[in-house]
Amino acid sequence: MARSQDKDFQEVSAMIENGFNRRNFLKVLGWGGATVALSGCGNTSVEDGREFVTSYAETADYIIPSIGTYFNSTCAQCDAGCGIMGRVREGRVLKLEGNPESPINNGKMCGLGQAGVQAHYNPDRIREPLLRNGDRGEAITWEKALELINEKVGSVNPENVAFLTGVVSGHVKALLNNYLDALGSGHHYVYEAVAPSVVRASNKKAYGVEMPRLSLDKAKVIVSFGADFLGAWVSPVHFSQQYARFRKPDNGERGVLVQVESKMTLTGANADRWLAIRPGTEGILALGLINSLAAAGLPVSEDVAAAVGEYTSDRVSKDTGVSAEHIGKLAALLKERSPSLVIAGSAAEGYAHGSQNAAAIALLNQVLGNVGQTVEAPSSVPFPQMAPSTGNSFALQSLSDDMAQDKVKVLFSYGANPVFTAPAFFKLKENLKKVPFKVVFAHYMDETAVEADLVLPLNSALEDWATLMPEYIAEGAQLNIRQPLMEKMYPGTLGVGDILLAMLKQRRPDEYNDYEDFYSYLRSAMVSNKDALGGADEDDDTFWETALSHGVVKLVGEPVDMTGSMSAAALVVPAPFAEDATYPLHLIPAVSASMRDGRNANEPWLQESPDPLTTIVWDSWVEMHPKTAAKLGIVEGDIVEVASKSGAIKAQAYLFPGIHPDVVSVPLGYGHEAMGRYAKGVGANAFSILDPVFDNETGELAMHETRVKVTKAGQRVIIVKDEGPAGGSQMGRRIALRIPSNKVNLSEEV
Amino acid sequence: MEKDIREDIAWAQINKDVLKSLESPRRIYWVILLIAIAMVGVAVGCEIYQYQTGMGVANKNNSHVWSLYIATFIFWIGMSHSGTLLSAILHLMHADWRKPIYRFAEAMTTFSLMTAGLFVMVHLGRLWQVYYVMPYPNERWAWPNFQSPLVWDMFAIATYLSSSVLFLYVGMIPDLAICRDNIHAGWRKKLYTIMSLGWEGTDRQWRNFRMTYLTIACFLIPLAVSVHSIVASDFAMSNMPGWHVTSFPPYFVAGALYSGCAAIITLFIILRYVFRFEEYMTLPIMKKLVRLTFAIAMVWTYLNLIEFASVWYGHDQTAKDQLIFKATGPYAPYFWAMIFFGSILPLMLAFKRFQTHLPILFVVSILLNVGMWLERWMIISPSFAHGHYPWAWDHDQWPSLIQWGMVFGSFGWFTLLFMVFCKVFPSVSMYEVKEMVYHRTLAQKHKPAVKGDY
Amino acid sequence: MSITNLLENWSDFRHQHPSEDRPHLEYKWAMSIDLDSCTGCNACSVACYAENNLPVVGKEKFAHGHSHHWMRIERYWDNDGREFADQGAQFLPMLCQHCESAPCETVCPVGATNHTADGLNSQVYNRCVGSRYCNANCPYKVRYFNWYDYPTTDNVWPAPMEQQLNPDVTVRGKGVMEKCTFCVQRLTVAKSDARTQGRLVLDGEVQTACQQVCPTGAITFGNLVDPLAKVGKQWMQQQVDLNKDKQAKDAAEEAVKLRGYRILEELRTYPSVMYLEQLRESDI
Amino acid sequence: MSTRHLLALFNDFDEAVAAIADLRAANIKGFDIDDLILKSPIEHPEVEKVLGDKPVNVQWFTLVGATMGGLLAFILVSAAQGNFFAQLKGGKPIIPLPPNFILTYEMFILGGVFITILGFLICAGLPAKRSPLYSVKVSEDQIGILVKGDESAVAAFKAIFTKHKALEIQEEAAK
Amino acid sequence: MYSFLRLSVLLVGLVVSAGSYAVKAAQPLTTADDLGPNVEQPFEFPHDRHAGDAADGGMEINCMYCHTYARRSIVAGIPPVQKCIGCHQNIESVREAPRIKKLFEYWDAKKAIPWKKVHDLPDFVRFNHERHIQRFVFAQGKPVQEACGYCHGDVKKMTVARRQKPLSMGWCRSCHMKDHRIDATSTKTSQGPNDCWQCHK
Repeated sequence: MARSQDKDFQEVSAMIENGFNRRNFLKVLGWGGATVALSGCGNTSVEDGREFVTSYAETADYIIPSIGTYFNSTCAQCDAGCGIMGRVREGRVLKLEGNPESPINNGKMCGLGQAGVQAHYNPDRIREPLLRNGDRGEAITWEKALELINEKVGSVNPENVAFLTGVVSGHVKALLNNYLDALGSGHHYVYEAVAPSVVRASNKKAYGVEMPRLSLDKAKVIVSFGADFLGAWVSPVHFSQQYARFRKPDNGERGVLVQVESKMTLTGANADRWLAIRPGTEGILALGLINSLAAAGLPVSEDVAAAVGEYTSDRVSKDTGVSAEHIGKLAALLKERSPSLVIAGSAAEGYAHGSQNAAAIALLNQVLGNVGQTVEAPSSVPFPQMAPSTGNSFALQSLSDDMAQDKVKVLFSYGANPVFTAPAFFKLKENLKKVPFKVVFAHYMDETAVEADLVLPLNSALEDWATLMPEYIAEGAQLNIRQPLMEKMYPGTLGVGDILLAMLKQRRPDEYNDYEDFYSYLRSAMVSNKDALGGADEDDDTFWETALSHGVVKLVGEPVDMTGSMSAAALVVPAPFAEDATYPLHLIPAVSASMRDGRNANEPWLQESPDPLTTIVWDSWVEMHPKTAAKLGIVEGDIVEVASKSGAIKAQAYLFPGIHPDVVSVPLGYGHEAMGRYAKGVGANAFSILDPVFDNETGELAMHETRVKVTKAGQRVIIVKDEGPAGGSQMGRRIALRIPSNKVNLSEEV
Repeated sequence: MEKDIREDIAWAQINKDVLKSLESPRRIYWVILLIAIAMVGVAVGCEIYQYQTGMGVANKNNSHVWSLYIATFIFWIGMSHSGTLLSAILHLMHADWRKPIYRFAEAMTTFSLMTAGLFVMVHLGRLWQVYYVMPYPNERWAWPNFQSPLVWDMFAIATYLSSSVLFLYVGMIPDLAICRDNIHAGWRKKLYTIMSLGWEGTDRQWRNFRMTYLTIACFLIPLAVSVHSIVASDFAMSNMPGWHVTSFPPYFVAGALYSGCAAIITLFIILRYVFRFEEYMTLPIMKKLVRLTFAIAMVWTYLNLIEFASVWYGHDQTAKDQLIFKATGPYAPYFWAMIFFGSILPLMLAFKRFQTHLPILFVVSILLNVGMWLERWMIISPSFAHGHYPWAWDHDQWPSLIQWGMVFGSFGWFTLLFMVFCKVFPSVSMYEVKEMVYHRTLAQKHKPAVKGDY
Repeated sequence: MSITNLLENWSDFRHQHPSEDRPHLEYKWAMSIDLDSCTGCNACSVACYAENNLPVVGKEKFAHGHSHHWMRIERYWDNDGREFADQGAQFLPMLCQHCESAPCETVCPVGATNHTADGLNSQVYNRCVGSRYCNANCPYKVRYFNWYDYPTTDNVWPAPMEQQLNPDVTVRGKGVMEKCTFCVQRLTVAKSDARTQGRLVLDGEVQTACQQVCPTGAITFGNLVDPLAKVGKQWMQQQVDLNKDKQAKDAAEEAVKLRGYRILEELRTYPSVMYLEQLRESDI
Repeated sequence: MSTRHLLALFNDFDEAVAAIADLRAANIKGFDIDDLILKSPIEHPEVEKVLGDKPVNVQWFTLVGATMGGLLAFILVSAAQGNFFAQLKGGKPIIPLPPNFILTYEMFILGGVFITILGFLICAGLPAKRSPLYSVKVSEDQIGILVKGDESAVAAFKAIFTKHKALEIQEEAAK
Repeated sequence: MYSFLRLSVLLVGLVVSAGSYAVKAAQPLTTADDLGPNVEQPFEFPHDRHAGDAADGGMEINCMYCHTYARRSIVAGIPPVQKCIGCHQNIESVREAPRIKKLFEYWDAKKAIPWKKVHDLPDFVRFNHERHIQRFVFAQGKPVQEACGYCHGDVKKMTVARRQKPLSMGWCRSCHMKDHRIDATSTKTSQGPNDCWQCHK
């Protein structure tokens, strides 16, 4: 409802003139709304004089009963940092829509993001602080909780206090760092279960920046080595929009997408050509391509030419399983259509030699001259202390080791669920037991919270104040604002900012006591820097309210220069894996767009929205190629055991034409043992069986390195999926049609 | 050949025999009654559960929105047609061998219609709103949608039901008078006195009676045909592959007569035994009945093949796939069972030795009806399982016990009504049997050449 | 009154609509979906859940085919026996096609589903008796029945989740049919606002939930009557005529094709949703 | 002078016919052949030969009923469609003729049947008061002849009846 | 026997009259007022004092002065306490009246007054105040109290409002059937919309 949005924006700014404390009218009203709507379409539901029809004690002009008001905030479902716009009616947030002002998602959303309301209204949220008593938690007051923390932290050597968090940025990060300073402890472990850490590292080497800006829309050809940028990679909504422009540019020259991976991702399903490659040989293919390009007359420097000399297309196709014909076609395409863009994704990086793969791919980009064209420099961040600190699995590993050596006495965990996402070989549960006092900031009683001694319930993202700085920013730099869209559901919850502030007050009373709460801290912190935040010529209130109504603050920062280049000399990509008799298959833990690492598993919309490729709901599955299945005598619906050196899980088999015969794939994020009614006991946890193999440069966990064997467990089930017995065939009826691109003229289309 | 009925039988004897059926049937009668009641109990239980929980418990889904309920609905509607066939069509054709058996056939018509009506209700998702289907003046100005075949059903069945009830009643008045004259006390006396409307068999009454009976008979025949054609158009009007077939109406009518006749054979045998009607429901009559059934069975088979052929040689690929699916898919066993029971099995009716062998006929007639029921199911479910839209196909959705229970119970319900009727009212038309005997003796007197049936 | 009414307006009552002589005057809501832009990400489907109070039925009932996704994403493989689906999948967002002559409308015994003046295929929940004939007659099978009483079913809307329900949309009880409404609650608001300002709804002024959320903008929605509307231009450019069951361009044999088409057009349902064929690069 | 009713029962229909013929021939005081009522267990169309044929009018009711039923149905249905918010359905006219004709047809039959029954009751004079002279034999296997005549004619009647082997002669008690 | 003919004539008459009745009977049956229940409110708000005619000691305040949302939203809405206070803080005369005291208690506590809904519609119905006000007050220039009063009855004579009309579908329909002038001046008329989705959601 574009227009009514605009209306609401004017009204938001209208509100600002009489700017008074917004939190007054975020109260829920008993207007004859949803509560009544539940009685649905019975015979009739007229009950004069039973329902309440109330109005606020005081209100603002733009609050009109039964008309939605839109407030801007920032999505918390993943770390991409999309701007959201909450539709609020009668004090209830009803729906999340994209914030058109945010250059990341320009008013668009993904399914995951929209499920944010279900995280907010979730019936399984923790409602007050819980202190461990035996094996059950008992409710305590915040005072008591904070007092406890104070005492525990005070009683141990600062060296033994550790923070484990997910990605943190903005003022929360600032507060956290201040707290660590106050303690004098440097132990802040930033952990992401699923993150492009290896690629970050190799990017750093190749371009001097961890996350260069990729302009898909400028490219004519995109070759993606397993980067699921439409589904779950870095900033999907943003990339999807670029993808749309890349497919249908104004001049009508439709871009070509080639996806190289062993298990088809959502992006692969949209590729013009999906190349099934032997797992781990992505680097070889990249070098092979360089070789063929050079052969085709593309100018390459000596050292590179030398380095790739041996990667003749025959050998490459033998190693990778990609036919020489396709390699040739691809090289030709890359040569004739420039600029192109080559992306290294999780599939490429997830091996012991992941760094080499990534490097080879980066080299291909260089050779093609894409650097500076489609691989561009991001802009610098004015406030480094607020820049996002990105995580990796290495952090968790070192924390685990520290805990094993009793180096950790007090552990704070926030924004991560390591007990669920850590592979079994980490022995994280055991190591946790060695920590005397574990504090977990949590929304649900998830696997980690269950292990904790003290559980601090957090506000939902729609009740909370925060500022965030996304890692991947489309243009310029920006500071996202997260603000409450409605009053707190439960009085017993607190925002992480408030908690940190309270803890800081314990350490540095003099500095922080004059901040009543995190909101006042945030406001003053922002207002005091308004010159740098582009509000130089506004008075405090105007600046603040404008910031709130827009939901994002655009920052000015000049592009960093992309120094450094991939030297071909050091580049060696090992030959493909030797066959393993006992564990013949490669396990690819798939990151699905809605489940990701499983932190959102308790939101029913996500459980029930079918997986795009298999259309399976409410369960995890084992994807395998029909040929493999035939060899193992497996048919769809067989419960199979996937066993690796480090463990085994059981799940239903699904036969799938989009996967390499040497590979089976199990989606991540399922198999929770706690967390809530929708997540618990659904599917199997693929994290748990990962093998202890690490990238030999960065030491990252090599997620795709696990070798497994698959055996029938006996019983067979009917898979719960949307796809019918026709199994994705159209039975010759004209339903979803496809046509070669040279048959149409896109430029004429509207 | 031997006679349909003994012509020297005393008229007083006729009264006595038939009236005896109102007083003392064999003990088995009560057994049947009890079983029937138990079956009804099952159905009621199922319905209560379904009503409270929602249609989901019937194991239907968004692909299979219809299932056994509609199939059984059509089955019962079809069952009702043979009553009309015997009483109306044969009446106009002066085939007087119908006379001893048409009364219960008509009763069957009425009660199977009542049973069918129930299934429409059971099928509705919001039973409590069923009155929306009736065209009644209301302040909302809301009327049913007269374009909908379901509303046509509503009209047709209401008409058919009321007409056949009246037909049954009018035809019964002289017999009710007989009952009145011969039963001297109790509620029955009152009942018959009131219902016989003071019939005395005067010439005036007989005159108008004849005309009325004839007229209604003339109305009933086109009505019966239209009713099942309309039921057929529930499907023929829709665009489901396997449904929108032009030949459906005649196909359905034939099927209806078919299952009806089979049912009459079954009940014939039961009544003959339970109420000791050997004198009247004689084997020669059964023989004619069986031959009639055989003829209709062949007509049905023909129309069935016609339907397949028109699909097969038609240009509608979807419908063709549908047909192949029926014959080879998960529904194949039922499909071929249908073909066997409906088209192969009746062939044995062509043999004389079976035509009067009651035990065999009893079994066969029931199997024929099983076949006819399967036919209805095979029309409905496979089309849903394998429709226009491949994505919405659903091959493994089978009716739940709730549905089966309801179908099962409906037979009890029918039996209950029917048995009670036979106990309260003369299930053999006495005056017509007398007429039959009388005319035949006349025929003997005046033209001795002619013998036996005509 | 009514008999006179009959005699006066007889010719009116006998008009065919719309395929013949009765075009829409103010609004004809229509949609076009570009299958080449659609990535099958399911965002539209979730948006529909959020906007239209769709129940989450859970694994048990989903297994029985009781799911309620008004907007469902279908995934097709081209099954020509190749080892890999190496041209990717074909995703198809399937929703109520709002047919101009909808098979479901004629068969509803109580007239609970009708054709509105704006060319929508309406469904009036409180009139529905649940005969399910409409679904039986829908070639696209996009009508969803309330097999259970979801408002009172466990874990469908456990408190406080019911607070998320959209007050503008009825929550359906057991036994009624439901389907995509083109977000009629939004249309009504937009029309009302426009009316107050004495004009018609402008293009882009109103969006369906699925269109609004679609990251690649594959879905276009608008008023076919409005000459400025993008959707209208698309239909025009693709030479898809709302009131034809066979498009002239399909007969023509050109090298360059137009990719607009409507699903199961040959059933003469005149759908209001046009799809644009998916493209695949020819020389890779 | 008063009239008397007599009911005579015959075993054989031919006897009864003969008796009627005689009655017609004999000129009995106060007796009119039109008042003679023949009661029989089954229908005997043949009596028309001796009684002279009497008109049957049920069919006229049928005609009226059927026409009315059909007419009414069509008007009702079309009027309802015209007034039901004139909702369009499936691209069909608001008043589509084929469906309406189907309904018209059904109601045509319904009306026909109902009014026919009504006509039957009227024409046959049902429900009727039982006449004083009746024998259950009539509903079993015997033919009854009910005559009305002058007191003085009773003897004459009896004579004719006995002549034709009447099994039994009931006589109305004298008033 | 001519009685038959007479009878059939009678029958014809009967059927025809029955038919014509049935056809006519489709008109709205309940246009009569029907009174809703007496609703217990937090405290008795005297509509008559505020909206009543000056003659009866009322202040003739426009309905939409307080129910200000009626012209911009589908619901008329209850004014925020703010609004009452806006005037009443300057009206010293009645400041001590019990009801006003109560009002100020709510205000001081910044609490909303839990008014009860008097005019309730089924949840599947969407009645749009905005449209009706725009049409009848702004376009057609009816006096506000007449326009509102058509459905809400003569509120200016009540203290606590009470439902006066059936508010049933037939009742809505009866008005939608009428021809209403499209504005104050022109003679062109139009009827209320008649498609289901205008009012049913």
